[in-house]
Amino acid sequence: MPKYIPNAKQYKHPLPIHPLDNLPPLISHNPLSWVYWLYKYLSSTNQLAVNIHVELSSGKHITVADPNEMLYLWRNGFFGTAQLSRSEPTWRQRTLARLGEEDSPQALEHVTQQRRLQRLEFKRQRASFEETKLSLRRQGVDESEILQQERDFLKSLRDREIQLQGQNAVSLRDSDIELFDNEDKLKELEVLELMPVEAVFLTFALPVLDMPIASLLASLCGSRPTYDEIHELCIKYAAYHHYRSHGWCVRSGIKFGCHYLLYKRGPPFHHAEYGVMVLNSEDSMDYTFYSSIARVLGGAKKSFILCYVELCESQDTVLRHWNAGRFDRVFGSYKVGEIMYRRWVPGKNRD
Amino acid sequence: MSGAKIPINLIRGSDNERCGGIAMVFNIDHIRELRNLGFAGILAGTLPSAAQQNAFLSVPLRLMAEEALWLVENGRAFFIAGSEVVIAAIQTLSLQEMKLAERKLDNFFAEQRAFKQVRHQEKLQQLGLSSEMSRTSESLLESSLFVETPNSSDLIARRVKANQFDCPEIQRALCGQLRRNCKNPGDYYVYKALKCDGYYLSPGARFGGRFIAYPGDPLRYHSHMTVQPALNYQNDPLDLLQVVSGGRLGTGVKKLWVVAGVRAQVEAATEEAVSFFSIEWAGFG
Amino acid sequence: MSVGVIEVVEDSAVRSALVDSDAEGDELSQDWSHIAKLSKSQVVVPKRGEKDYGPDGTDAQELLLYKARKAMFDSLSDAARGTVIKNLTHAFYVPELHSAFVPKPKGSFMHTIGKVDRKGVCWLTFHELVYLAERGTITPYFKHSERQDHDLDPSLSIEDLYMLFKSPQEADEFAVYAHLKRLGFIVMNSQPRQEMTHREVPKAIPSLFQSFRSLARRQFDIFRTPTYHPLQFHLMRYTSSGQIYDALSKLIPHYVAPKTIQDLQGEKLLTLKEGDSSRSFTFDVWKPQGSFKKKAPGWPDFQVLVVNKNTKDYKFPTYSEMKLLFKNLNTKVDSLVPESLSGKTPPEKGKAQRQSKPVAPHVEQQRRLKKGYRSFILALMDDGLISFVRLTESDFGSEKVWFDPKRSPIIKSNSRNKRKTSSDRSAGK
Amino acid sequence: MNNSSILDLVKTNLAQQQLWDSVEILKLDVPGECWVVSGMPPHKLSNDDKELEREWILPVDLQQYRSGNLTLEIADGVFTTLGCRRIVLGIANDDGTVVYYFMYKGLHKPKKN
Repeated sequence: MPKYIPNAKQYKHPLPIHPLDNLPPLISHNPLSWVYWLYKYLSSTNQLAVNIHVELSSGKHITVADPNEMLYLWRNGFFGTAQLSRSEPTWRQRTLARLGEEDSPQALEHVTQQRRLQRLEFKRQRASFEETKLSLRRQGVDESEILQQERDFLKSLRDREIQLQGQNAVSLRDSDIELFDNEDKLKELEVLELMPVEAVFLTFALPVLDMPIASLLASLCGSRPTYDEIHELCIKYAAYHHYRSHGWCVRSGIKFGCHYLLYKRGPPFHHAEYGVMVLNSEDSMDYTFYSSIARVLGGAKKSFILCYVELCESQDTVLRHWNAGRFDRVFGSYKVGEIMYRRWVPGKNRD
Repeated sequence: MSGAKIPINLIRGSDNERCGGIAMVFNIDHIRELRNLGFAGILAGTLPSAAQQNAFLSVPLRLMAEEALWLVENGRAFFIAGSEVVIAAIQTLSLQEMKLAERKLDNFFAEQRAFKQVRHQEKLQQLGLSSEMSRTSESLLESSLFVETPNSSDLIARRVKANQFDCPEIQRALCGQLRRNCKNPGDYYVYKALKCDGYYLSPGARFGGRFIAYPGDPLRYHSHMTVQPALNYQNDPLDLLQVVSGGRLGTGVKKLWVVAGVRAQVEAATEEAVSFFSIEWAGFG
Repeated sequence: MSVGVIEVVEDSAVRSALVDSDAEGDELSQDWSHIAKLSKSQVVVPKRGEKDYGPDGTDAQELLLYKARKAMFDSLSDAARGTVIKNLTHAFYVPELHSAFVPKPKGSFMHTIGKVDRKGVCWLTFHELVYLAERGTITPYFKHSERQDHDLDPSLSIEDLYMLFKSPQEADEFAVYAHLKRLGFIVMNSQPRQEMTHREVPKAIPSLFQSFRSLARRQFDIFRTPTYHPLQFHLMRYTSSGQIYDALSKLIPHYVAPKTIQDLQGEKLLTLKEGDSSRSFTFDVWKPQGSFKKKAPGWPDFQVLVVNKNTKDYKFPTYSEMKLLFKNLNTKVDSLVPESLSGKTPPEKGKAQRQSKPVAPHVEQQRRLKKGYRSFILALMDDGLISFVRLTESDFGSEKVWFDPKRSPIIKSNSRNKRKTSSDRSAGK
Repeated sequence: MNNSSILDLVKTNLAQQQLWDSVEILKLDVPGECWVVSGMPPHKLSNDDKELEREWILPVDLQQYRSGNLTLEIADGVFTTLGCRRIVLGIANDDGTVVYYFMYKGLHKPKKN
């Protein structure tokens, strides 16, 4: 059983670049302490000792494979998504548990799976009751009698559910043999994938990945792109950088049908409170676009932010900066503004 | 089943050809008839007996442009349009007709009086009092007579008869104007195909779609689908982010998220020109 | 024969269910047996179960459907519009003016509806006329221009009134008007912008300096160039995460929402110069209140823009349009600016100013982010169903949410051994 | 519609995160480089299913920097080629996650429960 580490300690740093927080104390009446402080100050750097290695495949998949580096990116700002887990890399632990290899506590995904299976079973029961109900109706049985039967049935379902909780099983597939290498050790299948905007942030804004920004962007948008080819990346990055640099933990919003989710500090601390859709300032979508996202986010108790990104320079200027490698000027040409979209219920706004 | 055609009013002011108009029905019997034909519509007027809420409304019934077009094109209804119908009817109103209206009101009052007197006398008899009507109670009775503001118009009904709105050229022109004014013309083909399958359809913007489809009368049945605005079958890419939010929306409320593609080249499209796909969350991932 | 009534004593349980009814459920759900309880005629509606999945061809289902429809149509037929002679109020529609007058106005509607002229005649806008006629509060007639006496002016039906709408847009706006009126809101047509500005008697005239300052701030915001450079980590040393964030946050410029009355007035000055007159609001809306005065209504609580989403010329407002609408907004100040910043505004009439306790800065920040600043209501007409959306100007760029160990309550408990943890880390490295 | 770049991502995800059996990649005989993944889910995916059967997954790329290219015409082509009543859209996001959605040809009734 690993020692419990409180979140605040485990995720002490909000960014993978750490401040110089081990400087010696400065004592005003002791000039020697000033010299020592200055020495420590000048000899320290915020830079990582070794940058994190990334692989680029099919143009846009940017992955980190080293388990320690994966963990570092996750623990220092919650960057990237482990491909076989929901966010944090847990596949290895989960797989060992599933195959009965290790006596580790069940990972979250496994529990969820069990619950889903149980729910499916109950739905199956429910369906068969519906058929009974139909045949009762066909026989002309009184509606109140049917209603009573339905109540009894629902009660029996609930009882069973309580009974079933806590049960679980180990499953094994033929293909699981292939998961182990010659020395009978579990292969490291899981990699951490970075969203392109995350990778840009971790090369251009913070020197964390071992890749030059120019080659990363060339790989994402082509080597001599037109403005149209860089536009979407530019507005998405401008929005990403905007929220990241104001302290938010920004992660993909795909599961809620939007571009980004904003977390305060990070997923272990808070639920995401905001779902962000990045739009051009002149965009006007069909109303169903707004209403369906608003309903999904509303159902998850998240506020819906329309993040508008406006280009303040000409497209040619931006492209010139891009080609000159002045990406600070490229991204600095965009201005960000926000509108919060909320359903308004008149009856609840009367007093 | 096939009775007389139902008049549908297009609310759009006078001589306003550039705007299509809002399709409305004002007669309760017509609304009942529409319901039996599979058109629920949306009631839009204040219900006088409960005038401080919005859940239960009264006449007029508002129809979607697609519903109105379907009804007219299938010979179930015809359009009446333009405020000049009312103005002209009033300007040509003869003294005789005014007198007729007055007499009608008098008759209505007489009926009420008779009814109330009987009720009054019954009450007095129960109390064992003389059944003579006193002067005060008579004036009380007079002031309690009810004056109704009717839903549908005698003026327009007369005018419609004279004007013969229900002729093919006028109806075709009005249909054309209505269609041209729709935001997404493909939606009409989608509507027709769903109608043909027996669905009751309601406007769906609140729920993230163009239509909500019910397998029967919405009074008794849950809706089955949220239907998206029509896509161009060949050219419009499916917006995957919308698939995600649509699918998620449906899971909670047992509705499928339906996309429909309309083939581009068919102008006078038939039902076969629409392809439907139903999407829902797969339950994992 | 049964007769509708103007006011109904409403069963409180049903009533509360009805008020919430626009809290959009999953679908349209109309159980007319509720409303039958409200009608005086007391149609006996059999209690019935929930909706079914779909038609299954059984007689039982057919019967349930029959009963549901009967309940609905009985309620519609039983609720006749109109009034008893004692309360009869005539209104005459004047086609040339597209409004109506009530020669002998009476009734409580006068508190919030109509304008009385010097002769004591009450003038109604067309929306007001149709709304009152639908309720049965007034009885509408058509005014012949050439006739002096009213005897030969024909009465109008609801159908006639609807046909007299000038455009589909006007009819849609009426639907929104009536929806809000039924809930007790006070609704007036928004004034065109020019009139608005002269009505805008400033509560606190901004000093020249203040407006200059807010103007300068805006200009600074526009021309701010990022000092950011990728090489900074080789040249500079950051001793706190806050410094790193500060450096990063200079790259992307952002819109700054006006946050104080001075900011707002500064922006108004700018807007007047720009002189934009595009999209403006449809309605000014006040929350239900007994003390309302038509002549001195005060600032509205909300402003509403009505659009029909299914017509060709509809467009959901773009960001540029929204920004203009915010500039044109004229609503109560305390709904513009979060409480913490609007402390200087004069207290609302009839409302005692709340004594606010000091709140932790991060809680206050949370409130600013959640609440946002100026907002307006978009009413979307979808073939008879109205969706209301509140669009609020937000400003994430003016807030720094990176965690500060001194502020966060989670960290606070550990702050004593902060030094220890950092030395632990360096030892472990 | 060329979806070759995300095939492995979806295949590995099905086999190792969703624990499907005998997962394979197949090229479809439709215009463009269109591939599908097939496999056996660990349990019935829907109560309306009669039995556990082989499922067809169409990997699609959700690129937030480019508009998609799955038209309904292409989807129709996939249905016709496979001759099945439903496919599963495996939507790969650019953070490496995959989400799965059923797509039925025509109007499908929702689950009763």
